[in-house]
Amino acid sequence: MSRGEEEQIPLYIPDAPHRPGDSSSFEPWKWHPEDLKKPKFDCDANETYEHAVGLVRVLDDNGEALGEWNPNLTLEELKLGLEHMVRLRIFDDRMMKMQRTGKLSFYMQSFGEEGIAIAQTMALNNEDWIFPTYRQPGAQFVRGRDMVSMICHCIGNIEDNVKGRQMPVHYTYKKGRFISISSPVGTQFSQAVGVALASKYKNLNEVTITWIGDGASAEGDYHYGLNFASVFKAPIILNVVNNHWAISTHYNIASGSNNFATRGLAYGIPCFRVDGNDFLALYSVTKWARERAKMGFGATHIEILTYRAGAHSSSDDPSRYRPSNEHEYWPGGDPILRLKEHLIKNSQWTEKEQEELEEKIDEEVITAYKEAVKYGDLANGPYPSSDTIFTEVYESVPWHLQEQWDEMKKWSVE
Amino acid sequence: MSRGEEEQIPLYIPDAPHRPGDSSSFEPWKWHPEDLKKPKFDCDANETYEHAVGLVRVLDDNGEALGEWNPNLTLEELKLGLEHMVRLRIFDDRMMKMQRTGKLSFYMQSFGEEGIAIAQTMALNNEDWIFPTYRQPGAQFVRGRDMVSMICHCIGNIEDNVKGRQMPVHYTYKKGRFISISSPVGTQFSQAVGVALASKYKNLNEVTITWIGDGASAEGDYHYGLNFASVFKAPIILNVVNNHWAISTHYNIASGSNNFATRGLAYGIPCFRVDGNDFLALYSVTKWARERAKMGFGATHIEILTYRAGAHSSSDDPSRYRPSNEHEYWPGGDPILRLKEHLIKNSQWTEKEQEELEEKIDEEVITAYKEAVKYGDLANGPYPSSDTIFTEVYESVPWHLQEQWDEMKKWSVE
Amino acid sequence: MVEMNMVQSVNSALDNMLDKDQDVLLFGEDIGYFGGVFRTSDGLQEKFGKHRVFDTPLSEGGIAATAFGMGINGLRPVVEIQFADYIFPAYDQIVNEIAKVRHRSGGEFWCPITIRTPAGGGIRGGHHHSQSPESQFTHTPGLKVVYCSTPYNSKGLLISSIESNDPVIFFEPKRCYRGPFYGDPHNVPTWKNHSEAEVPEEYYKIPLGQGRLALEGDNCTVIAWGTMVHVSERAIIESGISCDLIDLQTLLPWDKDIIIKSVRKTGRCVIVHEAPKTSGFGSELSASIQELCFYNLESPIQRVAGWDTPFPHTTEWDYMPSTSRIIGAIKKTQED
Amino acid sequence: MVEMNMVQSVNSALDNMLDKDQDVLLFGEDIGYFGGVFRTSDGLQEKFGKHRVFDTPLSEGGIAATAFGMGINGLRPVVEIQFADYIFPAYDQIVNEIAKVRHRSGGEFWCPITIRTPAGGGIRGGHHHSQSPESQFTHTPGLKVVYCSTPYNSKGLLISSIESNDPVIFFEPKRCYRGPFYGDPHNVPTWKNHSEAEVPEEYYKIPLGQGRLALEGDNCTVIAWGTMVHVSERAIIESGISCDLIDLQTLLPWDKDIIIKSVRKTGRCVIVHEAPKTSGFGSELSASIQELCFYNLESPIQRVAGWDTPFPHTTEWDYMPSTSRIIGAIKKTQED
Ligand SMILES: Cc1ncc(C[n+]2csc(CCOP(=O)(O)OP(=O)(O)O)c2C)c(N)n1
Ligand SMILES: Cc1ncc(C[n+]2csc(CCOP(=O)(O)OP(=O)(O)O)c2C)c(N)n1
Ligand SMILES: [Mg+2]
Ligand SMILES: [Mg+2]
Repeated sequence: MSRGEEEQIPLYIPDAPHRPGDSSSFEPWKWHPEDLKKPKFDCDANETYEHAVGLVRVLDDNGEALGEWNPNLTLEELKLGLEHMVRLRIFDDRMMKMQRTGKLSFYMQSFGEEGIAIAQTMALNNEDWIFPTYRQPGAQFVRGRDMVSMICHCIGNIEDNVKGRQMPVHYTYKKGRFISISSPVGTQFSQAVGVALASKYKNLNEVTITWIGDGASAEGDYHYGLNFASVFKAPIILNVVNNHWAISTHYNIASGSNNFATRGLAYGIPCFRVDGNDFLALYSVTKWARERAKMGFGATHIEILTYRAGAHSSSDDPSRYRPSNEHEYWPGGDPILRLKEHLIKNSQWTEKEQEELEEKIDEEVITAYKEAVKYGDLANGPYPSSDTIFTEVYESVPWHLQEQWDEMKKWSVE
Repeated sequence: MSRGEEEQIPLYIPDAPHRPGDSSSFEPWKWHPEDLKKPKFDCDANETYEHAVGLVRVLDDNGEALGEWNPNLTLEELKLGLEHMVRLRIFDDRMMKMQRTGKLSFYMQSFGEEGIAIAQTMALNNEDWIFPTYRQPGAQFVRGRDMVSMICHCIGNIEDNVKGRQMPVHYTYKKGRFISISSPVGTQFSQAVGVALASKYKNLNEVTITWIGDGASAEGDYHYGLNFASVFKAPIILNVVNNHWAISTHYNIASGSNNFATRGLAYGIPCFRVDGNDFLALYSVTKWARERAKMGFGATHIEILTYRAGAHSSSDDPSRYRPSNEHEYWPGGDPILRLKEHLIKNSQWTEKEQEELEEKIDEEVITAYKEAVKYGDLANGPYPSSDTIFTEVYESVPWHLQEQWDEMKKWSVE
Repeated sequence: MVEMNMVQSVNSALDNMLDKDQDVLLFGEDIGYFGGVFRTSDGLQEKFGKHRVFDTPLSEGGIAATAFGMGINGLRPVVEIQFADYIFPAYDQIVNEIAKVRHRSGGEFWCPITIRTPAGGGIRGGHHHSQSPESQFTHTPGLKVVYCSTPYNSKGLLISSIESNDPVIFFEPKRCYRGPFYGDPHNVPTWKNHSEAEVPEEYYKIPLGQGRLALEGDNCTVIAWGTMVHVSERAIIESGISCDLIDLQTLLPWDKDIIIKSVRKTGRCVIVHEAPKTSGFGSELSASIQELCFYNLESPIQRVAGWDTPFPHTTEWDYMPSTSRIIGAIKKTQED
Repeated sequence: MVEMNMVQSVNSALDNMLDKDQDVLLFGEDIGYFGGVFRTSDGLQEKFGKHRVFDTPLSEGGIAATAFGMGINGLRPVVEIQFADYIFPAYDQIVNEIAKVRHRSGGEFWCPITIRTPAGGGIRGGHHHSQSPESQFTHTPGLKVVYCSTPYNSKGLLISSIESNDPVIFFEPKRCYRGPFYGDPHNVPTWKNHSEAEVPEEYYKIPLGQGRLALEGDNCTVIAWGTMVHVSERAIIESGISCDLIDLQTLLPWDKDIIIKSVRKTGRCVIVHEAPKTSGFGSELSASIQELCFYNLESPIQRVAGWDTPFPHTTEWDYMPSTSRIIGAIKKTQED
């Protein structure tokens, strides 16, 4: 009996199609950019069945942008998208390196998934709310967050705006309407519906976007989110990022069907599956969903099909549970290369410009990094004062915390 | 703006179509017994789409049994089904009356839904596991539970097999593989998957059946149940009883779509909607699902479409939130009348026999009741000894409970 | 001032706050059209509109999560969990999320939400309509925990809770909705003519974090909350022993001053609660009091609590702390 | 006897039990092919097969519910919650269902399941990879709560837990998986040459409900569990004060005899735990000890605990009880 086959007796336990030592392969994609049309904004959920079992694409295998979903972005927008993706990848690389030297306790990359938060955030307005997981930090670049401040958070120094309280990558950036990331996976998905409903209650023309992983979609919060969004017609974009893995667990343990997009249909929510490494398709579907939400028709559910190219986190070694080069076989390729090649193909960009861009960003990241470590890092301090343990637990400090705070000062380690 | 219409600004809050003072009506059914065929037992979920958006019926509007789903039961089986339904209705009536006199603290009827647990349990084998909610007590009749013992539980006397620990209607009957009912709604739905997987792990040819209400389907347990059942191909029958109401809340607050059956499709589970007041259709769909499960193909998801004809419970007064005669308009009619009329139509039964049956059961219930109250009732005692507070909390009594037990004896009220 | 029972006073607090603050909205299971299974939101949907007061799906986790999102986006939601026993599907959202968001976000986001829930036994509710899970929340920094006991304090405390910028878990002793309960199930009065049932129709507040001296005396300090305030009151009177009775009102943060002052005076202490004894909130109070008043204590602090078993149905009067058990404990503190 | 760290000893317990009892099966997030994020089930799927050791959907509530169903249907599931912080989505299933099913069903159904979970701080885990939520389970009748501290006791206690016919919440101090932790983050030894790292490869049991006297002394009783056992040990040695150190091992039901005997002897007591002080399990112990040993106590019982705040990331060494805080508390008990 080979892996992935059924083991009927005594229990059926699915396994990943490929494990270390196996050679990797994926079914070739049968979907093409021109297959799917744009539904009406007030469509019924069922009218999107084809979009949910198919795949919304714009960039074809040759880097051509085709079909109705082509958002026809300006060159400026395209270059900005490319730049942010490159920025995120180089930023991640640097942070992973620094993690190994102990300047950060921990890190999580977006490797292979850079397009997602960047394209989707670019498709939104600035007043729209972003409720991310740890794999959408890229949205902050779009919203103009200063990289130094992002690094200061990750290395837990005195300029960390969350004051060393959360692990790295658990960003908060209210100014950019980027809501605080939390470790318990899935919780944001249902909370985001509340954010969206509050905007609606206040009669503000804001939309909320949130994401959940293929793994985390098994949590109750996924069901709560879809259900409350559908009952109250929340102006929200509900994304499942299917990157094939939840740490070591393949998505065929996350769901008994190999499609996450259709989950929304039975809630009465239009559903799309989108090529998660296709910047233009991501942008376009998100724009559609935002229009729908703003027009008052409620939520959209999107499965973003991609592959987690990197380790789950800096604590993880994926070669223990999957073929280490598997991401190279992913039919969706690499989001940065695909957008780059599209631009080059259209003579809007050159390899040389790409190199220059990468060098520029490299510089930018190194400069930011150097600036950030001036305020300390995890290996060497200085850290946020231990006083930050006691502040902002409540709006003001109650007596028992005040007593403990005083007590702590007596014993503070140094 | 009339009720049920959209109230766009500032929040969209659906309401029940009819409230007290409104006149009731339902869309006439467009579904007929011969519409739907039986799928193959190993069908894909998608092959049941029509069964999920349609309605499996056997008894047509004239009481004729038609179509592929006709289970062709023997006259004996049909009469037994009718008898159990009548038994349950008369039993419920008596208990409700006794509740008003204080002999029970509380009661919940199955009024209008008698067919569900009775038909479905009759379609199973005796070794199959039943994991009910408070609206499937009727399964116990099928499994041969002594009515006296059921009443003893409800009136909390010294013969209550759960020893006065739970509220009435929270039956346990392990001998009949009827698993203990618990108040937190939904919890049984996910637990039942574990029961089913244990049977499979032990290589026993047992199937598990469970139910959840339209209201409770919004709990996380509903999602867990569907998901674990689908991933591990559990031999289970997962029913949603859509009786239109969760206490005062109409199902259009429970879900943004008006169909619960299709929920299972995206999990890869075949789905059916069935006329919940049609004994034969219930039997037949359940039989199909049991065959599928026993053949190793996994779960089936069934929406049972019905109407809660009675109050939510003895504490409830539905005339405060819905037209009090609404159930009379339900296109599905009454499950007892429909089976009775079918039999009469086929000259297998007479009004007279029905009357005799009802008298017989009336007698039976009164006799059982009289027998049960000999062991006490809630108004007058005797009750299970207060010692039962301390037993069976653990397998054996730990020291702190022993100390408290001794302490209690000092203060016991009498 | 009008006479109100506790259903009416809670309703009045909600009414005042819906009226006063557009950012306040109410939701939960059956609380909209129907007005709640205990009728605490009766009439409010009609008065303020469906968008202010509405039913939700039957999903406590979803209710809490929605409140979280609304709270961090500027609203002040007040949600109902139909019975305190059903708060646990929302436990993760409450203890991991709602409680911590202000801190975790460096103060950028916070959750000014109130979670109301009827708690406690005495209504033949069995395992799952009787629990009093306050101590399962007092261990979580970032939450405030309130437990009212009378029409007067329920309204004043609820308004303070709604106005608090911290999340509050607000327990209402369902046994006392329609009358105080003095431990005798055969003789249950209404709130009629009770001094604590005189309630202003207008907005007023009772500050969080403050206990209330319900009786004054010299020889023992009895601390209770919820229904047990009334049972303790009766027990004290019957005992003939002169006691302070502290109605704690807020459990987190609790009123240290009122307790210390009293225990220093009396030197003896009894804590009464319905929830199981082990790890009940009585254990925290007892541990703290012995830390703070060790040299004042003349006898061991006594805890009178629910047994460490599930809450029973028919035998609930053997489970809930009775006047005789409380009297026994008070007397015990007087020994030696 | 071989030398094992705590990952290996837990693995060995699971291995023995999978071997001994066909009804035992293991599941949880990432525990199958991969062997768990802390590697505690490493190699077990390969050895026993996918149907004995397998991955589940990422759903703690679903895991607990599935275990419930398997448990009442005759199996003996052992499930892992990846971090104790993530046990809360399963809280309803645990406290309302698993804990109560034996009682509610009149003894007809019961749940012999073990829920293992790595708990506690010291690994830079921040709010949600550091919590130690034991007291959120000790309030629930029907559960047993175990907290191991060494390779030797983790194996013996885990085997007893799996064989228990009651549901057990089994906390493993993740900080000590690979070595004891003495409070100094700059100097973290492995289990090498530690006497408690001598572990039989074969099946053995340590009874639930019994504490372990880790150090013997005269002047103070220090009670701890998990990582704090080791920090307390170091603190006691550094303090120069002769103390009993009780490693509680089981928190529910806890070992009354060992504690009473010790406190009667020493007259002084310090309780140490990582979880926040308020309503931590230390409060239950303190309250009970003062009830049981009031006339033996020479000074107030001290609690050294985590602060009543979320668990921090960069400043965790200011949060977790340190040797100096413990020494301070021990000294305080010696005053007067
Ligand atoms: C409630 C909860 N359970 C478990 C974990 C531990 N954990 C962190 S990430 C992760 C896997 C998440 O996988 P997925 O949702 O697919 O997101 P991805 O990492 O692939 O982006 C797990 C199990 C957690 N953080 N929260
Ligand atoms: C977790 C939980 N929340 C709330 C309740 C209170 N409650 C009991 S029954 C009920 C309505 C259930 O409606 P539905 O699921 O449709 O079942 P039905 O009563 O219609 O059979 C509610 C809200 C409960 N028992 N458990
Ligand atoms: Mg993933
Ligand atoms: Mg219903």
